[in-house]
Amino acid sequence: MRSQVTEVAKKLKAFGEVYVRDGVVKVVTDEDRLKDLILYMLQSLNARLATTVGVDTRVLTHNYRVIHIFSIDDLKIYVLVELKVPKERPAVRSITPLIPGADWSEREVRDLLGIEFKGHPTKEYLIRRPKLWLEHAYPLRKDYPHSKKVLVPSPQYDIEPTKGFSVAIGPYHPALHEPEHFELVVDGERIVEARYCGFMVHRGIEKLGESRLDIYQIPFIAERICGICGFTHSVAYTQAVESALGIDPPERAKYIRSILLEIERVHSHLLWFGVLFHVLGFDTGFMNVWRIREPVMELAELLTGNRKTYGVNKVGGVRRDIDESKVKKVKEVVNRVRKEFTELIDKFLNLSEVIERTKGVGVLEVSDAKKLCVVGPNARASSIDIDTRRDHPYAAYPNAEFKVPVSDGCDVYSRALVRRDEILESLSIIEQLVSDLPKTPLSVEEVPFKELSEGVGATEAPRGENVHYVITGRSRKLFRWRVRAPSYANIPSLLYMLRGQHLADAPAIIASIDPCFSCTDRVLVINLRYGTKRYVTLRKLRSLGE
Amino acid sequence: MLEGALLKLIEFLEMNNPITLSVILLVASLIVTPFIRGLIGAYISLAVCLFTSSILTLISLKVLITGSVVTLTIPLLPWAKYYPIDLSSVKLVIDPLTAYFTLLLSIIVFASSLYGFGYVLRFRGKEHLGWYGFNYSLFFLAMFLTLSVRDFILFIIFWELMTLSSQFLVSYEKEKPRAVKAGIKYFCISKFGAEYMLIIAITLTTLLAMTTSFSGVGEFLKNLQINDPTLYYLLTSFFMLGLLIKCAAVPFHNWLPEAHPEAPANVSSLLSGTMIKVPIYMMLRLLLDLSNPTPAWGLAIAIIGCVTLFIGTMYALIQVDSKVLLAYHSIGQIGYILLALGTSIYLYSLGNYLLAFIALTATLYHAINHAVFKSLLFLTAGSVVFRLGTRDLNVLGGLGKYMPFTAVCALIAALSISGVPPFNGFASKWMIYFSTMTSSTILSFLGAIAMFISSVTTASFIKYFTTLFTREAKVDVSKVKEVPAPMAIAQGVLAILCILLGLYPMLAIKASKSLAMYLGLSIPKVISYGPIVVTVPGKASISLLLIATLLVITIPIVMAVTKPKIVPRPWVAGVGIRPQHSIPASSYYRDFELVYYEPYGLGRRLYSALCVDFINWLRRSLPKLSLGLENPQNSLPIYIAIALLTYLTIIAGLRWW
Amino acid sequence: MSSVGRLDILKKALGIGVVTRKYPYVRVEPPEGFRGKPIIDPDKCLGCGACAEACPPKAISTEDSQEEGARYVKIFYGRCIFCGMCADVCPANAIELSKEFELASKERNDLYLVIKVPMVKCSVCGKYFTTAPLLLKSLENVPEHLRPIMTVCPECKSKLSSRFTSFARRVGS
Amino acid sequence: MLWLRLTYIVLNVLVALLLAPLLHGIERKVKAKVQNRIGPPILQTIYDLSKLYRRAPIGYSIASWILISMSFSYALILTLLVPTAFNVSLGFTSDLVLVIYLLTSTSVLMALAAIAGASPYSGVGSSREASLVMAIELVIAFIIGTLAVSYGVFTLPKLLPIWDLGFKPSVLGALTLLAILTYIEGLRLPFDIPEAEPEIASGVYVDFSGRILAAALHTHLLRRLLVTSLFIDFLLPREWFYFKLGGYLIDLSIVPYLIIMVLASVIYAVTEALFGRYRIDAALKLLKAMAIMSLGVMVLAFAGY
Repeated sequence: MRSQVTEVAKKLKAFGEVYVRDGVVKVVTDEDRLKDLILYMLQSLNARLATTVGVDTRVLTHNYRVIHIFSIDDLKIYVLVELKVPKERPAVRSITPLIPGADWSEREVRDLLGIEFKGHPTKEYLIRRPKLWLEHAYPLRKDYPHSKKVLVPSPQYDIEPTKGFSVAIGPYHPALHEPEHFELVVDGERIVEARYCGFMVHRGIEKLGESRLDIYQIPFIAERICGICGFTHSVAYTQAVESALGIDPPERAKYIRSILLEIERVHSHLLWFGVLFHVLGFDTGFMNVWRIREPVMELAELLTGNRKTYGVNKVGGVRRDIDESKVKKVKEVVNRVRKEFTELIDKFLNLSEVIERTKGVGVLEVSDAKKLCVVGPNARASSIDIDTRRDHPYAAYPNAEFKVPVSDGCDVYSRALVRRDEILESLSIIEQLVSDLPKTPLSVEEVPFKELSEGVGATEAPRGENVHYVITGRSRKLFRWRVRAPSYANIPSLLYMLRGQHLADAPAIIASIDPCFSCTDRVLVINLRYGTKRYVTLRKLRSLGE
Repeated sequence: MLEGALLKLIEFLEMNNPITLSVILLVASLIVTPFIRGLIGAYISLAVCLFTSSILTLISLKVLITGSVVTLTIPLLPWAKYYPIDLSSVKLVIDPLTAYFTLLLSIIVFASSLYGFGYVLRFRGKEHLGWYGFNYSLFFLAMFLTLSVRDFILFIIFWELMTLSSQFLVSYEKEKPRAVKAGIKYFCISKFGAEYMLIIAITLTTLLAMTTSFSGVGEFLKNLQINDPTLYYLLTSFFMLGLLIKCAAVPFHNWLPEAHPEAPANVSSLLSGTMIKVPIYMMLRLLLDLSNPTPAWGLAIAIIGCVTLFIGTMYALIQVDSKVLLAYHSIGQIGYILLALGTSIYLYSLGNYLLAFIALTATLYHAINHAVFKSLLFLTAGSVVFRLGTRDLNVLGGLGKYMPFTAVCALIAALSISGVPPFNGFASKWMIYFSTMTSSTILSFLGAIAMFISSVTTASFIKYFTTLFTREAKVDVSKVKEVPAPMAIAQGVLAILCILLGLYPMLAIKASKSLAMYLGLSIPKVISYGPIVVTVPGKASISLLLIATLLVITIPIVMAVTKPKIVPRPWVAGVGIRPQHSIPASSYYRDFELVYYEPYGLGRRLYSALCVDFINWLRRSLPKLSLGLENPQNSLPIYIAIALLTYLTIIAGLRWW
Repeated sequence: MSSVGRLDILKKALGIGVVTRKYPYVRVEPPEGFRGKPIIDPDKCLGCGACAEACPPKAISTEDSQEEGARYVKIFYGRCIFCGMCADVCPANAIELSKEFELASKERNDLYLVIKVPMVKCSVCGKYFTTAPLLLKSLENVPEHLRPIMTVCPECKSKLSSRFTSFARRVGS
Repeated sequence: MLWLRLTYIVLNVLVALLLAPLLHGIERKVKAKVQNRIGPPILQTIYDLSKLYRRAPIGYSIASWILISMSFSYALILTLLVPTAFNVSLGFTSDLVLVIYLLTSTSVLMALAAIAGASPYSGVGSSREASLVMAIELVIAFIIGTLAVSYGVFTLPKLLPIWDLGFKPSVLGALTLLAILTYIEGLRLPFDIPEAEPEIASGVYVDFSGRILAAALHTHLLRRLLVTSLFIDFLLPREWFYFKLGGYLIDLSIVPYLIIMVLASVIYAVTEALFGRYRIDAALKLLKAMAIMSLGVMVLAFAGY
């Protein structure tokens, strides 16, 4: 494996300077060689775009940087493709024509840093609201203070008239538990076209992490990126920082992280099943699944002190131990949950109306899934066999045995099946890890600090691959912190799934990717409930792919 | 000389009853109007029609109530008296059957003419309004005369005139290609389908019977029924084919949804409300008066009626054009009338007089109910066209706020046609269900289908009403005002009739009693009808007056309890309501359409098999004729030419014989 | 198949019985180690401000009042994320995360916990400069002869020391 | 005797008005039990309605106000025509077809009122409701056809209970189908497609508030009650429960009626808890199959069985 990596690194030298660190290969290239590099990676290395990061490094090197992060799952490495962008009239070549999945992240960089992407197929903003944003307000630039708002006061949320009969799902809708707006153009009850407008909740977490917080405080804030899978963000962040600082946390800490991550996955998937059944109108299923979930929540409370937002993670280790009595309790709960879950879930999934409303519904073709770089159960249900736990081993996962469930149904039903199997796998992982916890300290004694060092941390969140990228700054602070939540990669695929479906199935389809809108919307510095919307139309998305 | 003529005229008027006056006035308006291009041209004719229809309403009511038969002879062409055709005078007989249909006709003409005073303003400066008036008067006159003559040759001539005048009215807006096309299609089907079939039937019958009078033919047919049923069925088949085509029974319905919507609104209401009832009148005349009821015809008509109501209404469900939707419902409702008629004939022939009589009542009742609510619906659709110029239900909406009176009228009409108690549609439909379902014959199934179709009608009118009046419009409607007074009054009159006819079913029952008496059919003694309750003792009874009274008491109470505060515009999912949020007519019931797809496939197949080829063939072979027909100015010579042609054909045929 | 499944579900449901609780009327006891509302023990608090430094959401703040001669340590629970960093860093173990979690309130003021810690005056300039418990605590670790200088505020100390340094330099030269 | 009759009629209306939300409360409780929840108190729906009746509605459309009032009035009139607690009705107009039409009218007026609210959800909901009404009506038409063919009678007091007229296999079939229809008419899961909360945000009710919402919900509940009552009336031999007391005829059939209604509610609630929501096309397909079955029943009746 290692030799393969060095070989690839050698090959990549043709495209620019190459730096290799454990699990991360960095290529500093330029615009002219970019296209060839991307094509090479796509064709020969089977690379998958994770995200694009823009960094304002004007204070350091008088330019901006754009970093495309690729995951090469076969080699278990991340490849960072770095481009330098001139300070005056910042612009760089877009890779969206080659990888449609880069659409959102490139536009985000454009909106928040003011870096133009040449050849990007759409001029529409993703996050910025024209007329409602202050001119030249690029909140992720270093000279923009974190406390300054970018919106002009009292914007009105309204939508542009469109052709056809449209049904709005969101921003306020019983099927969505967060403010997002899907506009479905409907004929009869068939969805002809879907539009999406997101980025309505803005907490400015990235900017906050780069300005006010130090690296020890961020794990707790990172945990609050998401209300369901917060711990995975916390772990991804600490892993990124640890990688940047060259720390290896003690084994026991890694085990505890893994156990808690799996507990989080179990409760998240159970929650998802509940939501799915509720959306399908099958409230008994919803109640039962949540009843089964309750011991998991109580277990988390016992192990960490809270049902959610565990707060046990810190740079260099964890804060809380799992003692013998707790181990016993964990085993007990795992057995109980497994028993009840296996007893009921197949009965629920075999109900005629559940099958009818999930099988063949919300199909995401394999080619579309690849093109859009979707992750997690969403990808695995479209027979893309990726799982960060296996492909980029972290925490204690190398010490556990587990299967990665994959299904080729491409529909809502397969997503349910994948999640069902994942719950069982997770329970087995918890059982394995908890029974041989190594006896080491909980965290490293001393955390050394390195300036301007970068690191990538990735975890497999319940919804898919979760990538954090950090560059350390001075005095125990971060220079850049970039979060790519899994839903960010998955939401664009919804527009493909919704087309041609029945309006009644739209909530189930939207729910099927388990979208976490607050994860996706984490970036901005504004805190206003309304803004105008920008659409990502399906036609536009398709045009990216052609 | 002149003085003498004038004296003679006055003498004539004094001697004869007001019917003659009506006819003379209508003929006079025919002479005057073609020469007046402006508004006056139309107004003269509308005023005359208004006046004469009031007179005819009173006369026919009198005939219905007293049961007496009014007869009068109008001298026509003293020299045209060749055997067997006698055109020296026109003999008009107003018996209860004629009177009933004349009543129906004149009520609708009254409302339509009143409505016309406002509606023709639409054509001011654009069209030759004199020709409109001419055709309108002629249409009315022809329908009246068709109903009241007792001679087959005259019948066919007036029938011709009815078709021709209505054809010119259909394509009156001659710059609209759709209207012209619809007119031609209508003409072709009527002419080559209905009329020629009738001409063949009449020629054969009169030749065989050696007489052209109704009574003579009646005797002949009754004899034939006993002696040579095959010939009887052959002759009546020709008649029935012609009549069914004219009343747009499936599978000959295809012309109607194209022709009726294209006419000016008040003419549409005449076409759908009254003209398609004329064949029903003739069927009653032919099968109950001129011959004895036969089970074969009864069953055939009932089945055709059921198919018609099924196909017509199922197709109405998917329409997105206000007047086309209504036109399809005309087919559907004609189906109801045919079903009732067929049931009546069938059950009379079987001897089940109780249910047969109820079915006969239902026939007459539903005929007038349909005339009233369908006319009203066409008038309300016309009011929207009058204000907004469009019939597209996908874009219209929100007019209830700006045209509240029209909206209320449309709601009443929609509830009536849907059969929501206590409106009139329910009463007649109830009679249909009762007479068919409890007969325990094959008709029971037809009744059940009719009952289902009633709910399809309802759904269709939910669409009609809401897309016009309540949900948000996609066009700017904020400047729309209520229609002018004459139009509003006309709508109001019909709306009140919708309610009264439901609450007071005695009219239909009286009419059918006197009709049954006139026809010599037995009136079952076991039936008693109270003034407000329709009762079949021990079997079924409804009192819509009671329901209405209760509603009148409860609705205001409930409304008072739930009185809302009106606040600004609503919102959906956090944003203001936008035009794109209002559900277009095409999106209603799409899934129902997909699941209950059979009738649509069936209808298409029937249509392509029976109609398309024929129509195309006609269109191809008649390009020159159609060119002439596009221009109303050419109408008079063409009338005369075609009437003479028909006339000469018959005479030549007879002479040759 | 599916109807059998339905009956099984029904049977199962009836077997389990009711699992919900009438929550606000029936108390819920959180387990050991629960991280609830952080409470500062006013007797133990030194007023050092370490918690305010460490608090990720900046829910804890300190404020000195020269008029009253006291330092106020404030927790605003509206911001608190219950991470427990304050308890971890507190040198006096004065902060404890209680089991209380029902913090909803109609009054914003209910969400503040304010601790008043007395301060001591600088023996030179007479300004309040540090809290009494903190001074006492640090005095324990200071040799007897140096203790008087601990009652001098940092500004006066630097003034003094600069005077001392210049004196020493003069002596040295 | 007239005053006694009138008392019964007034009592019927009052009992129906109260019983409808009460039964809903029972259904909620039972449903909660199946879902392992404590559930709301049995009177919860009555509390909800009484609270809503006290709230001033915020309305946009006068049309929906008028139409909802009409819908509620139709439901009220139905309580006079369908024997509920006591076996009295305005017999001279209590006709099977009339009752069915009045029932349909409440749905129709509700659908009309809903679209007037201008929200796309209510538009879709109304469209679904009307589609269901059509599909249900086809089944009902054949059921009525079966009864008409078998007995030749439309008057309800004559038809109720069905035992008096002689029993036939086809009537059994028709009543079985009617039993299923009472469930579907009530728009319970899996047929609550017109309101489908997670899909179209309560569909037909989305634009109503306060008293208007209360009236709309009350109409809906009354309709449920009436449909079930109608079915029960077909089977319940009420004469068994008549007692003579001092020359007055005391109708105690309210006792078995209430017991059966509560039992029916329990069965409905358990059934409802075990189903997810159908998509509208699936529901229509199911109703189409039922229509074919009911046609078969009618053919059976026609054949004399």
